[in-house]
Amino acid sequence: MSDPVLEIRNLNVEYGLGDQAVRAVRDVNLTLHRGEVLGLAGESGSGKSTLAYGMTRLLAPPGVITGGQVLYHPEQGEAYDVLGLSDRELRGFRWAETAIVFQGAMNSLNPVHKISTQLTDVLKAHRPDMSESARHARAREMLKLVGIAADRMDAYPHQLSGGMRQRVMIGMALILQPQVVIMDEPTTALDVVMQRQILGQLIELRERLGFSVIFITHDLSLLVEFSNRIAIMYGGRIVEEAPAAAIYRDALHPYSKGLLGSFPALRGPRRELTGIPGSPPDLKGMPSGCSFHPRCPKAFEPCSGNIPVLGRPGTPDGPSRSVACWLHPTEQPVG
Amino acid sequence: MKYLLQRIAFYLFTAWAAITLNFFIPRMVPGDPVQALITKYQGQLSTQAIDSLYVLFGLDKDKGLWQEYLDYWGQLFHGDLGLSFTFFPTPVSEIISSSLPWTLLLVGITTIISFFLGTGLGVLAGWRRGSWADGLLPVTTFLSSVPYFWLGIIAIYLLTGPGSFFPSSGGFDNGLVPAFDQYFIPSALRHSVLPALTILISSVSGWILSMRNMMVTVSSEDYITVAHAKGLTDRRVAMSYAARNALLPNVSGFALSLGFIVGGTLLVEIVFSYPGIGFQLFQALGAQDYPLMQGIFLIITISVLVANLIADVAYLLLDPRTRKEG
Amino acid sequence: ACGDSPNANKNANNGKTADFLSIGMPNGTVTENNNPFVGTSAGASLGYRWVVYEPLGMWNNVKPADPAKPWLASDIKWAADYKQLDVTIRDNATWSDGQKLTAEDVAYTFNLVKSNEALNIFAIPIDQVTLNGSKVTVTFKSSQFTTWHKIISQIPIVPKHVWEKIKDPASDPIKEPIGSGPYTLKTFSQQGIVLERRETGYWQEKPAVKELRYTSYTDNNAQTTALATGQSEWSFVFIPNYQQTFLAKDPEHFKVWAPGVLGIHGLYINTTQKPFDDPTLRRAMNMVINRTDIFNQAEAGYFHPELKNVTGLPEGAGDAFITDAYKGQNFKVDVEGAKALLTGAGYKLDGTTLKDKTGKAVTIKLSDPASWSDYQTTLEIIKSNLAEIGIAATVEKPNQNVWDANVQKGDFGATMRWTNGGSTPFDIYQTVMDGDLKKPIGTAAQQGNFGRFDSPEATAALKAYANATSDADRTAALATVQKIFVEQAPMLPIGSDNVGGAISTKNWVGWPSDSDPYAPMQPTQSGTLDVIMHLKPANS
Amino acid sequence: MTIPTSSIEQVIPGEGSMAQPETGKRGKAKRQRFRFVSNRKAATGLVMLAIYLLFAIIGPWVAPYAPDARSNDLIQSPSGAHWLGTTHLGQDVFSQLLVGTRSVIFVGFFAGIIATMLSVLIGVTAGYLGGKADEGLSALSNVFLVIPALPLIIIITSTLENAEDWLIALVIGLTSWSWNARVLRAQTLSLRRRDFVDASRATGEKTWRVIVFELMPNLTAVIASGFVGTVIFAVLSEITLAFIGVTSSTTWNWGTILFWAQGQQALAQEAWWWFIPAGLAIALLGTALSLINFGIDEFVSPRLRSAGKTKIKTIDGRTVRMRIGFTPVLSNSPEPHTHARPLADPGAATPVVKKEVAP
Amino acid sequence: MTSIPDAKAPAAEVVLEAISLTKHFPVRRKLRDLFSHRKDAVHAVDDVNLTLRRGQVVALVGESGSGKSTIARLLAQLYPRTSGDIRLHGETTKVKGGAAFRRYCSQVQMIFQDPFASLNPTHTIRYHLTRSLKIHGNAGKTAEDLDRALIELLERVQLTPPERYLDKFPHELSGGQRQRVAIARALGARPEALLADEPVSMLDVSIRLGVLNLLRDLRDRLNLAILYITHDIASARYFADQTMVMYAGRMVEGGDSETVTQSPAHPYTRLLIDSAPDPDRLAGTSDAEGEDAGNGEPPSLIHPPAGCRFHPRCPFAMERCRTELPVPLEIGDAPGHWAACWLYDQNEKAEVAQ
Ligand SMILES: Nc1ncnc2c1ncn2[C@@H]1O[C@H](COP(=O)(O)OP(=O)(O)OP(=O)(O)O)[C@@H](O)[C@H]1O
Ligand SMILES: Nc1ncnc2c1ncn2[C@@H]1O[C@H](COP(=O)(O)OP(=O)(O)OP(=O)(O)O)[C@@H](O)[C@H]1O
Ligand SMILES: [Mg+2]
Ligand SMILES: [Mg+2]
Repeated sequence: MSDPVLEIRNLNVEYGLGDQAVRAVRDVNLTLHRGEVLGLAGESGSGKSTLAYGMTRLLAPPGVITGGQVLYHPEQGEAYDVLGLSDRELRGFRWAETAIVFQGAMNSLNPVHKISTQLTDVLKAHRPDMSESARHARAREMLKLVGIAADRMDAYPHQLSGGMRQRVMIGMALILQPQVVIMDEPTTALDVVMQRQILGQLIELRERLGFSVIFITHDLSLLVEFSNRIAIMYGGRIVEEAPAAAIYRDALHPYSKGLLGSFPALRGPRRELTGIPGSPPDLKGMPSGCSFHPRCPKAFEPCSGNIPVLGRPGTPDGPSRSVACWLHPTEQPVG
Repeated sequence: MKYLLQRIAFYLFTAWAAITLNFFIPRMVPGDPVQALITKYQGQLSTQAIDSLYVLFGLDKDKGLWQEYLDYWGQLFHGDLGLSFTFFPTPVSEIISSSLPWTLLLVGITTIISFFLGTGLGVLAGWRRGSWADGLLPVTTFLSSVPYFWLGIIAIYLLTGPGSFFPSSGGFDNGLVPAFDQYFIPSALRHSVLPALTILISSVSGWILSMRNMMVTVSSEDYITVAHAKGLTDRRVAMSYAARNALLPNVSGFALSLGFIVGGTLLVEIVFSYPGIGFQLFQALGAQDYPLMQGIFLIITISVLVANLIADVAYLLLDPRTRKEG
Repeated sequence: ACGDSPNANKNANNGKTADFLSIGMPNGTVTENNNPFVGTSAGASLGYRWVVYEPLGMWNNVKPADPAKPWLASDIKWAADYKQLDVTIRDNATWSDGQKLTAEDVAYTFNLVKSNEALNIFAIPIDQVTLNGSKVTVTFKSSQFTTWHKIISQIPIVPKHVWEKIKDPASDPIKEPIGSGPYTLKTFSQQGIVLERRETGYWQEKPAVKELRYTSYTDNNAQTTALATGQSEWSFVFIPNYQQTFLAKDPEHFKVWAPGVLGIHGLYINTTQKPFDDPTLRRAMNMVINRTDIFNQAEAGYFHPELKNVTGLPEGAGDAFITDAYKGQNFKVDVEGAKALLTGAGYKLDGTTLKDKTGKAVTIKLSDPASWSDYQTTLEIIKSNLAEIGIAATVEKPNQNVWDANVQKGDFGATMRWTNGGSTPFDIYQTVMDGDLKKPIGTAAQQGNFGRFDSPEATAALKAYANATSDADRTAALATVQKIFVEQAPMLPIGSDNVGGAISTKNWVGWPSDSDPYAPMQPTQSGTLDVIMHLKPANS
Repeated sequence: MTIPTSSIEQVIPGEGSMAQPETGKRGKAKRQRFRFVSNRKAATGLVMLAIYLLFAIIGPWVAPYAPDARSNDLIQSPSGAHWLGTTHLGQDVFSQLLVGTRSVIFVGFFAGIIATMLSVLIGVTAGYLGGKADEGLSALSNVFLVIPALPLIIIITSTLENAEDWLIALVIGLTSWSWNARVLRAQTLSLRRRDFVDASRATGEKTWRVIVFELMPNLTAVIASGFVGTVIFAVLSEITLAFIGVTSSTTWNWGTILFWAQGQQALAQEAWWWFIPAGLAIALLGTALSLINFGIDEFVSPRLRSAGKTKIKTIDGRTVRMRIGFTPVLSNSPEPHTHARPLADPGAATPVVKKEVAP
Repeated sequence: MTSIPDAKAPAAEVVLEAISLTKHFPVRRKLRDLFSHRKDAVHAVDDVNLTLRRGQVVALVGESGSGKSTIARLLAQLYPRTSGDIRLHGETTKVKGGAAFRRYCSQVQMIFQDPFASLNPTHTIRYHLTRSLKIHGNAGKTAEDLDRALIELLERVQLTPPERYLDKFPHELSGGQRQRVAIARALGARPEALLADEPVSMLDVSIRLGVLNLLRDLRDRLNLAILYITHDIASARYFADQTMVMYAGRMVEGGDSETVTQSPAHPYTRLLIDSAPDPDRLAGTSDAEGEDAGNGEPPSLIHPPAGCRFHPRCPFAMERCRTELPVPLEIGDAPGHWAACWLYDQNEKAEVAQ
């Protein structure tokens, strides 16, 4: 496996402080490797977005990062902790090294500015020595890259369709050629045809430009198709992490299995859908032990007592994956 | 374009309705202008003058209300607002044209300053939450609740007097004549400082508060987070992203307040003896001066409507979403 | 570059001792209208019409019985029945455009008033105007004994050659007034009007004040503030607690003079309402009213001079008219007397409640517009005075228009209101008692007798007084009128009008005063010109 | 004319995608509706208003003197006998202030109720019915918006024989509903598009029931804020009317006090006690009402609410300022917060911020 | 009266029928249209035929904006229709309000897409359900009757124990629970047809299935006719007996679900199926990348393309497609499978073959 570009170590994020605090992300360890697409799945409220924004300190109040490190490995030079950067350094780091495509594109674009302005002001901020015309040329180039005619440069966001806006955002994310692109449910608002187009395009661009992607969605079947590795979150923790195919073929964590069993398949034999009983956990009053155990069909006695640690399972493909489940006692904790 | 036409039709209707109301409502008031005039002079004008005044005002002939209404519209279409009673026989249009500029300049400029100042401070308070700017809020809340005539009277008491820079009343020094010269302009400016400050103090907080709230609301929009994620400078995010969007809802409020310039400043003008149109209206009300009242109401109505139209257009310009192609 | 600016001479003025006089009135804004006949004009509202236009003679309101001082007329002669006036016009007066003022102009003016109902603001029944050289003879359809001062001192004489060309003299704003007075209009703005002295051609020695600066303040407060700060040097305005708010600001220079005139304020009682149709009750009420309190608390101790004599005539101006029978008979608060009077007439004081003859509690509604604070204060005081004889009064504060309509229609209990004023007590008593002015309840009585006082005797006496041809007849008639007024108390007189003013002697001296009441000191009276003629620079 | 400053967002209380399924006890939701009381601003405002209300009720009884009772202490400065001094007639200013509270509060609330009822009737109906009815009703409210309220009130009150409080309140109420109607119409328009309205129609509800039982409860906050706004406007209008002497009913209010004080030039007589307290009373009442309105605003718009607290205290006593775009980092130690292996420590399930800082 | 009777009529009876149902939303006229006498409209639904039978689920799939919700609302009589016919038990119905509308409601009920929005946040679950029972006279006479009916409703949608939910407010429930309440409310009217407009698309993956299973269960037990609207064609395969595909306001294909999803006939259906996420694609079990016909935006519904509305995006578009509106054509691979595409016209086939 190639070298890491982003390493998240024991990241903890809370909303609010004190008794009212909601721990939305708990001791998350995750490594993104150069050039890969890392999928992040989990049901709504499991902390996917919080993790993504937390590592770039973009959480809105009352979000607070209460601990952890986010190590960034630049192409050259030493790795550094993103959470330790000063405001100024962080501004420089943002978008140049990690860009984010947000959940809803309509809301990500400033409604009162032309998209050209919004594309070029990134360049203005990060490449102050670039000339006005060069900036525009670059913006035009990016739009072409994502398949939008250059004559839409002067359009306002509301004049573009949802798909086009999403593409503009992707183009904007790539404009500084960052190492990491984080995509938070980039296609949930679009219909399947559009979704496939955009994702296809993104994968193609990644192959050409070589950035790494963290791809967040709750649609596991989409992830399986498009990502290299998948991490599954539940109740603020990563419960399983493995290559996409491995997860699809045999997920180790009962929650991952449940997720997979919730999607009807379009092709192949009509298989029985299992779903996941019960309802998502309340982050304020987490069950003790494994937070999934109240819903887990395979829960047994240790589950309610102790929190399982994310570690390499004892399966044959163990070294390439990890899981946090008492069914698969850990040989070697990660992180 | 169609949007504009629709608005205009709507405005015309509103104008008609408002003018009609303005015609009928004052006439519900008991008594008549001649009596009002006699009463105003409380004995200085003897009752024998009554008959001559009826003749003078042309009230000796009894026309039906309906006929008067029709005549009124007839006059309006000729641009004739009639003759004032209080200032008989000065044409209403003359009274309005001599007092309107004062109001427009004093209150208009103050409203604009207040809007920009308040909006600016509101942007700061909304953006720099938790800093010194928060201290503005309790103070402004209190100030915005102070009746401004009360504030004005206190200001006159405390700040004016012999030798004070601030005059206590009027729009310019006695003995001067409105003209654009080096005597008049400074004098007019000096006279406008206190009334302007009074209006400013009690109106600026409204803008601060609403702008702050809008800033806070807009600040949590996704595109603000995106702007931060893009690594833009704080200034740029605050101004070009947050403030620019937060301003939009305030624009219509601003237009509305522009419309109320004429009608809403009655008391400042009374307290500071400012020669504006609000005070004229007040006098007209007391004297049952229908023609003057109607004329001023007409001006107010038109200015509110025009201000709204301007707001519509401004909105059209400021918010690209309302601009429809084709 | 600024040489042509109308304000260019301002600095020069500020430099040396002021040679201008600042006059203010609290009458709200004015518009450019200098028509001397129109009461709504700026000239009338501020009073400057009397420095541009002049009357035939100067009548001194403070001494109403004195004959008029000849002004444009060098000689004024009334027939004994006051139906004919003969005036001789002085020959050295000129109009400000240089033309000579002649008797023709005077005749023209009288004809103008006669033929224009709108200009005839005193409704004077002019019959004939005949011109004979420098003499003008005017005859009237009725006796002008009670209105002679209006004819002499309140009709501005206008130039024929100018006014002939005016299409509608009643509604012309006379933007460029041409008069015979010592001042001409220099500049007009809605806030300040400047008049400058005519340097040549005035028929007497020109006044010392070079420039008159009139300012119209929006209300009493603004005017008072202007007086207190010295911005205004002369005004006629009600100043609450004038010692402290005005005089104390510059005790050396600030002065107030408020001589009473023949025009009074009092409590009109609706004599059609029971039990107030009973003169005894009214008289009893009259006996408990504390006029001193009212004078001090409501009128700041000066504004409406306290009426002392039971005839309701003010000290000074009224002295000459008080019938012998009432000379020296002054009001005094006499609660016990009132009670006795009432008990004697069949009323019963039941604890703190007065019961009328039918046993009903006596209550009365006092009303006046809310915005007249002195009247309101007066009513409050009257209310507590009446309480002493068990009459429960409530004070209502309808707004001005409603009050107006109600008073005229006779829809009130009692109300503070003024009377007309004039050169004789006639106007006062006529406003209160004239049966000819009486209208049925519900019909607007515009001219007077709002209380619907019904006394044919009084009506006849008033008529006799106005039309009498000898002083003896007049005295007799007036005695009857006063007797009725005192005995029936149709209205309870409280205070008189004043024609004084507030002044500053910082720059100008020579103002009328108690010791030298040569003229009224109210800037809007026609006598204002006489005052200005008397002014001299303070430091000379 | 006051321009309402409240910017009500289209957020329905207790709702939104973030709403967590709660397993709490019953009654919690009810309490939530009154949660805005726990807002500091709203609480302050409510307490202040409560004091005013109290005086409105008991004022005339506790006043030491009758407000128009004359005495011989003319223009006395504050003393033990007259806490706020006396007027030119020797009346007790403090008593006038106390007695005047009732009229002010009555007019404010009565006018507020009338205007609110009208605005609800017109705004909600227009918004819900749409089409021609909407156009007609919108035009009506716009006409009222265009006519300047204060002069109109002055005119109408001057037609009144005796401007009693309820009449003044009626006039103010009848002329000041239009802005709220506009706000409500816009709110209703956006509510109408929400599914639960269609859903209740599809269930077979009658139109009036949809309006009254489905829409209105969701507009409570907006209506309340409009009500408070109108109360402020009505109070200021009443006082202004009394101050300029257009109306001054037989009852006392603070405007009457100011009217007398100004008519007698209280300040020029240096009788500040006559002029200042009434103005302050108005300003403080206005402040109280504005604070309540902020409370409602923040209650309605969660964004403003969360924006309320901008500083948070960590357990070790540090204060961190919340900023958009730069999430505070309390510690960047790579140590895990919860240790998985070690025993079932009940505390581990709900961890708190640890005290130790990065090594 | 308190129990909901199972199965009122034999299966396969037609409950609700739409016959060439059309809905055009008028567009506000622009200035220049004042002169041309044309009235623009959004052709949201054009000429749609649909049959709901007792005990059957019909799925309606299609991309966003293709008019699915509009059909549901037309069938629920929430919108007046432009033309066409809606038949309830074979009888034409056109109701706007009043008692007739309520009668119609009691037989046809609708479930909305968004369980967060379709319950009034200010009312308790009890209120919602009580209203629905009361309006349609199913509340019984006494308070006990009502309570019993409420409990039964909640049990029917598997919200147990019912007492725990009755006095909750919607925001206290999870999405799945809310959707169940919405379904219970619809059931409170004891309808024969249920129009479910994307009942699960707003729900979390893990709870979707529960709701779908519930609907299926209701169909079986109450013999309901269900219209299941979705854009997730895979769930249509799983859940529906019949599947209809819509494109830009028109039906383009229909047939039994398995056939439509496994051997799609219309090029649009094929595109849709190719675009659906398919984990197996990674594993190489699926056939290679489908042609990328996706480039192109959905057509404007104000000026829809002439002929076949899909032709601008269709890789097989022929001259005829541009001008001539395709009629439903039998495919022949399975009974009842049809597509509105000229490719399946016998004549065309012959031509293609040549
Ligand atoms: N401002 C906030 N205040 C309190 N809790 C919050 C806040 N924002 C998010 N949370 C909680 O944090 C948890 C994680 O939220 P997050 O948005 O990261 O979930 P997600 O996995 O992205 O879900 P989705 O798939 O719905 O986007 C949720 O339980 C949520 O309720
Ligand atoms: N009230 C309306 N007025 C005007 N146009 C409408 C209205 N309702 C829907 N439309 C239009 O009709 C078309 C069909 O809308 P509809 O909501 O039925 O689509 P849908 O298939 O349900 O889409 P989705 O999957 O996004 O819910 C869309 O173009 C929409 O813009
Ligand atoms: Mg998320
Ligand atoms: Mg839909």
